[in-house]
Amino acid sequence: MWDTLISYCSYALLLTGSFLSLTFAIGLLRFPDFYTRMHAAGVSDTLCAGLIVLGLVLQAGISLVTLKLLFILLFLWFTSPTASFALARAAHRAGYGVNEQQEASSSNS
Amino acid sequence: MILAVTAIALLVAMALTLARALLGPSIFDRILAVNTFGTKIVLFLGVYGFLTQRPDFLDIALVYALINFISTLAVLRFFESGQLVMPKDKE
Amino acid sequence: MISSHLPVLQVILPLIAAPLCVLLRRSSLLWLLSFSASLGAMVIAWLLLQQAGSSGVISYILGGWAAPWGIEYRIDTLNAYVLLIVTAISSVVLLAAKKSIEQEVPQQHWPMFYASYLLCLTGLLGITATADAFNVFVFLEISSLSSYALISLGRDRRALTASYQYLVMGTIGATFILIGIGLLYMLTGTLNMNDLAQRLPAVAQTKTMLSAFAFLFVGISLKLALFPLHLWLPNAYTYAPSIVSAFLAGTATKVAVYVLLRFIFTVFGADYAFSVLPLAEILMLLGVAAILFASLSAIYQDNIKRLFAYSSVAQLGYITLGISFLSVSGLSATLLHLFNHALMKAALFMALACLLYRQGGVKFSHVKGLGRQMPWTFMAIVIGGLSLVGVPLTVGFISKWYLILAAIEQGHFVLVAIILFGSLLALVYVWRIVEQGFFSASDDHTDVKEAPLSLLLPTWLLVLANIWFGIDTSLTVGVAEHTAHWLLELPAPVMPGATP
Amino acid sequence: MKHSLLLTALLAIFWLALSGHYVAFTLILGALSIALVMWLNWKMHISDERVLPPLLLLRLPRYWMWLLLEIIKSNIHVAIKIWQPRLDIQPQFKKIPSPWKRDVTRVVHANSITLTPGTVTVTVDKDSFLVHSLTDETMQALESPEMKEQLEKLERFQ
Amino acid sequence: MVAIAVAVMRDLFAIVMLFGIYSLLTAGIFVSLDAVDVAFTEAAVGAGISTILILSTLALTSREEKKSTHSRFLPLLVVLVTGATLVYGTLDMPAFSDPQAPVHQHVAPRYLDQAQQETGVPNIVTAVLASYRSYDTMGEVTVIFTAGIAVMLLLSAFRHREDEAGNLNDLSHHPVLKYVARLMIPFILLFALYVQFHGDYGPGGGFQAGVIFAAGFILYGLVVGIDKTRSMFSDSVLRWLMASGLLLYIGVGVVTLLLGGEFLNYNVLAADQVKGQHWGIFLVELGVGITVTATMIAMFLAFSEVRRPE
Amino acid sequence: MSTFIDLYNYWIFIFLMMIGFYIVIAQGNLVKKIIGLNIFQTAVFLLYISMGKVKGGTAPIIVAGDASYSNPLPHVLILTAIVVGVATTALAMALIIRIRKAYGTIEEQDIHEQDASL
Repeated sequence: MWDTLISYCSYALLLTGSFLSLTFAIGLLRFPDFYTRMHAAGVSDTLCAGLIVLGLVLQAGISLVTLKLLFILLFLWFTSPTASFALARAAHRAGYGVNEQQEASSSNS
Repeated sequence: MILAVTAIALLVAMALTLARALLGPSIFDRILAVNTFGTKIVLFLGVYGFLTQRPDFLDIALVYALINFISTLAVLRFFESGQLVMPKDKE
Repeated sequence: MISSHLPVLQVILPLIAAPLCVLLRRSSLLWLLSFSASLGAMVIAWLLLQQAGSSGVISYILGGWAAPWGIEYRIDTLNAYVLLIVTAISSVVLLAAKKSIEQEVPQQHWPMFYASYLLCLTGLLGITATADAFNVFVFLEISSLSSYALISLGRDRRALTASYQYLVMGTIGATFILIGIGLLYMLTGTLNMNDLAQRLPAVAQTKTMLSAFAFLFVGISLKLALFPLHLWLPNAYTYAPSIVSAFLAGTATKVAVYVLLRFIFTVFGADYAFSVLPLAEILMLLGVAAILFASLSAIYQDNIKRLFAYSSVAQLGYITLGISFLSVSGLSATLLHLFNHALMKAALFMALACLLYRQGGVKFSHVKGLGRQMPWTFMAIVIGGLSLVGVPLTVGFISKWYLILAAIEQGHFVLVAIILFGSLLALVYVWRIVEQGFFSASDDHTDVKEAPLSLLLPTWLLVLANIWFGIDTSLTVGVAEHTAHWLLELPAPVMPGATP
Repeated sequence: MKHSLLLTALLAIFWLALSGHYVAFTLILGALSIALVMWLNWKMHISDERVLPPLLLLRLPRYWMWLLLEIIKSNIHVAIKIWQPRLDIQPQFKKIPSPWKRDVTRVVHANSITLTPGTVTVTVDKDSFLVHSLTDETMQALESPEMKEQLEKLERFQ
Repeated sequence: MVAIAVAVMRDLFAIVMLFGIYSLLTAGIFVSLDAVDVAFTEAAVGAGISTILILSTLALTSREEKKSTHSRFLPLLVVLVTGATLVYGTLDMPAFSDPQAPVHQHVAPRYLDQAQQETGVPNIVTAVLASYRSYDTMGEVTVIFTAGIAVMLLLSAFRHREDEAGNLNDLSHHPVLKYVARLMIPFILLFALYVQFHGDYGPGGGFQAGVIFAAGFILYGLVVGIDKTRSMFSDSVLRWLMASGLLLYIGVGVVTLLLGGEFLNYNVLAADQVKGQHWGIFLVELGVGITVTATMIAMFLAFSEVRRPE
Repeated sequence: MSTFIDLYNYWIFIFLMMIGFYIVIAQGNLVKKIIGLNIFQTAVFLLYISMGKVKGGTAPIIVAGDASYSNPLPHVLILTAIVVGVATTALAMALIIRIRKAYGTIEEQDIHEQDASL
């Protein structure tokens, strides 16, 4: 009984996670400029990652694997915003798109 | 079964990300795509480990995450230092 | 106890010395260490040749794991002979290295220079000694990477592009070899050459094996600078520091020839190799083309180093021509020329090192009328050149003699003509140097002195070897004929001087 | 000192979690490895009190819980925006204040903003961040008093 | 797909990014083909070290490629011939993943059946790498060593002088990055050591560990400053480390020689075969790790410190 | 037809190899040549790893119980080859930097022109 509940929970988490990952990939393609894409991609990966990893944790049960999974998650949650931030800053400093009208259309950067 | 669905969803997402990396248009879009791609592959590896019943390969996922982070920073370093400022308009 | 470990010590000795070099600062110590490592390797090679001659194949299993599972070293007369060539040239060249690099390489780079040199030597020895196909690839890359580094040390900026070009072509070659080895492994499940040789006949009919052979052949030919794939060689030899040119010219291509022989005769077996592809025709055609085109190109060079580099390509033509006859005398000619060409080219490039030391350049304009100022150096060039032409009493004569013999045996009289014509061309380009040196109005370098003794001595050592082995042929011809018989799986005559 | 102990403890936990082989040999190797890392850390001044304030660790989990809720909320928000057939977004830059004294708080603040979908920290200045936001709502969430409150608690806890 | 794009595009920078993806993808394929150790390495090397090195080169050269006026015909012909040869060769290949293929019948079964008893190492890749074919691995370390000294040889003359180093600390006034990096580096280093010492049980080993260990310092160099990293690893320290790793490896071989075994025959290291193997593998992997770490750091520093062209 | 499907991995390898090889020999940019070389080599790695795969096998790390494993030997070989590859790349990059310093360009053609004009 308990086992089934856990595995259903895990399935739910995994499915939501996959749904989110698709969502953000589409956002990555759909959004008009770099910064908005960034919202779609780098950012939202964090929840999507969280859901999938948690889903896996439930599958694994209490073991070292769980701990490793949590490490991965923690690592992602530390690095991913840092990397996004560094990227945004670099783009900003390069003068990229303070005004988005200007570049939604063109490929010059 | 659900794991397979997740894996496929991730693969599709990876393909879409790849499309963004190919389309560009700016270099930052590409870096962004590469970075996201890295995260996706980390997740995929995790799921794949469970799919093949060998979850002890998570170390690889951890390494991917690490390498991905460092190479993104390495890339950005060149922009920050004004080295590869911005490409002149191409063509 | 030591004697049973000789095969591995052969390779390990220079390998240990290399990292030690990086740690040393004193240049005399550096030189001493490198030289003694090389000399030690030469002594070992000599002992190995003796052992192999008397007791046949010496097998050494590394790591204590029996052959197809572990890596094996197999020393027979063929590779003991090549080992001896490589270590001997290396030792003599190192004798002169100290003086020569003082001038050509900045002091801060000396430790790295010696380390790279020894690593290159290690790589070449490793390729030669091993009986494991993949191990060949690994050591090939050791020698290649270090030779890229060595070449790039040349003072001319073109050394850099030459090194880059060599790197790209060398890597393509190595990757081709890797593909070939991979396909062979796929067919047989083994990497050991002996094991391969036993298992390949069972799959001889497959297309995969044929393509494996093709890849290996092309890959090795790239390393060997076989005629149309020789483009990297002239630049690399021309712009490398002169010591490096002498070393590489004497050894690197020789080892590549050895690998070709090893794969054709030991792994695939001559029957297979010469029947599935028109290998004899291909080698013959390319060899002839190399002799003609490269000799002609050599004539039109005004940089002597480059001239000799082209001449090397031509000489490799003779060597492959010898293989193509697939007869005892043909193979003997190939093996003899491996040794002899190593001797003459090393001698010539060393003589150029002398010139470079005094004059800073080796274009014709640099050497005008220098024959009187630097008589010993020029005598060395003349004798080396005559050997290149194939004048009797020099080593060049012996190998050409065998080559012509092989051609006549098979009734290829056109080839005899071509070989003679090639010698004529060689005479022309050697004459051009002599003319510039002795009969050209000397410009204003009356103050140029003869090269220092530490350079002249090793040069003359090689020159005298050229004459010695041209007169007393018992060692070289003995080994070569013995090995040629062995390669063709004919009953071999007893090797002279091989007493247990 | 306190910091070193804390870091050592964390590293030890990390090692034990990774290793999974609890025999004397690997445990000794683990101890040696930790010692090596601590030595390098000391030698290169990688991590010290300012990077890892011991007290913060006690407080951080509660902050994370709160943040997690925020992340989920805004995730749903952004997901809806993506699936909407007509793009309904108001991309904008804005400066928001970040008056924190300690580096840690500022870093947590900046990364929290980035972690929350719909907003990204673009630059960090002395007392303010430049933030890019996908929509008006996400921007408003940032300026809510709640966030400030949470961060104040963090700042006090060091 | 990616490969084609690489061929077509001319913005070198974008190509490098794509190359990174290509590497990651290849690594993913390796995992799906059960080659976890290889995937580990490919990820660390292809996506990590190679990308960083190529980027550093681009920063020092130029990133736009000129339009080539080469004739495309001859290269195309050569490539097609090569491809055709291979296609021809594949026709007789055993089918993909067929367990009856000769590759799986000879040599390999013994590794799978007995390596664990013979060496006490469950990760067969490590067992083969560090014991059965440890001589190859010694060659591999030598290759890395060679490349390391070659890069030093080529670039050391173009080192920045101290006073010029200032503008290099690009990311160092970047508080968030600096903070996160400092927080993580100890853990990265420890993780590398874990990979080093657990190569027996799971994917990993000296080479991967060396790369990750070096990656920790590369991160340090990127974020805190190249000159700080350099003050820790001067050229002579690096040389010493590079040489000592290789010497440790060879040294193990020499010791086995002196103890009466063949070169690198670990069995003689202890009375018990498995114990001897264990020590041997442990020591040579350590040698690999040291040399690789030092070489990677040396390369990174050498590339980072080259004076920029004006 | 069945051969075609059975060998699909090898076709991928050949395809990648041809692209990589083409880049190496047809491109004039020195950096791009090396990237091509890397693709070329990676393709060969794929060949090796493919031949090591066993249907239904898992990674060759022995676990308790009966299982079939893929062939570890190609993995070992390719580990070595990857290392060799990165060593070559590093050396090539260092050379390119030096070439750029000496010539001011990294285009093969410009370099040839400069050399020819000497």
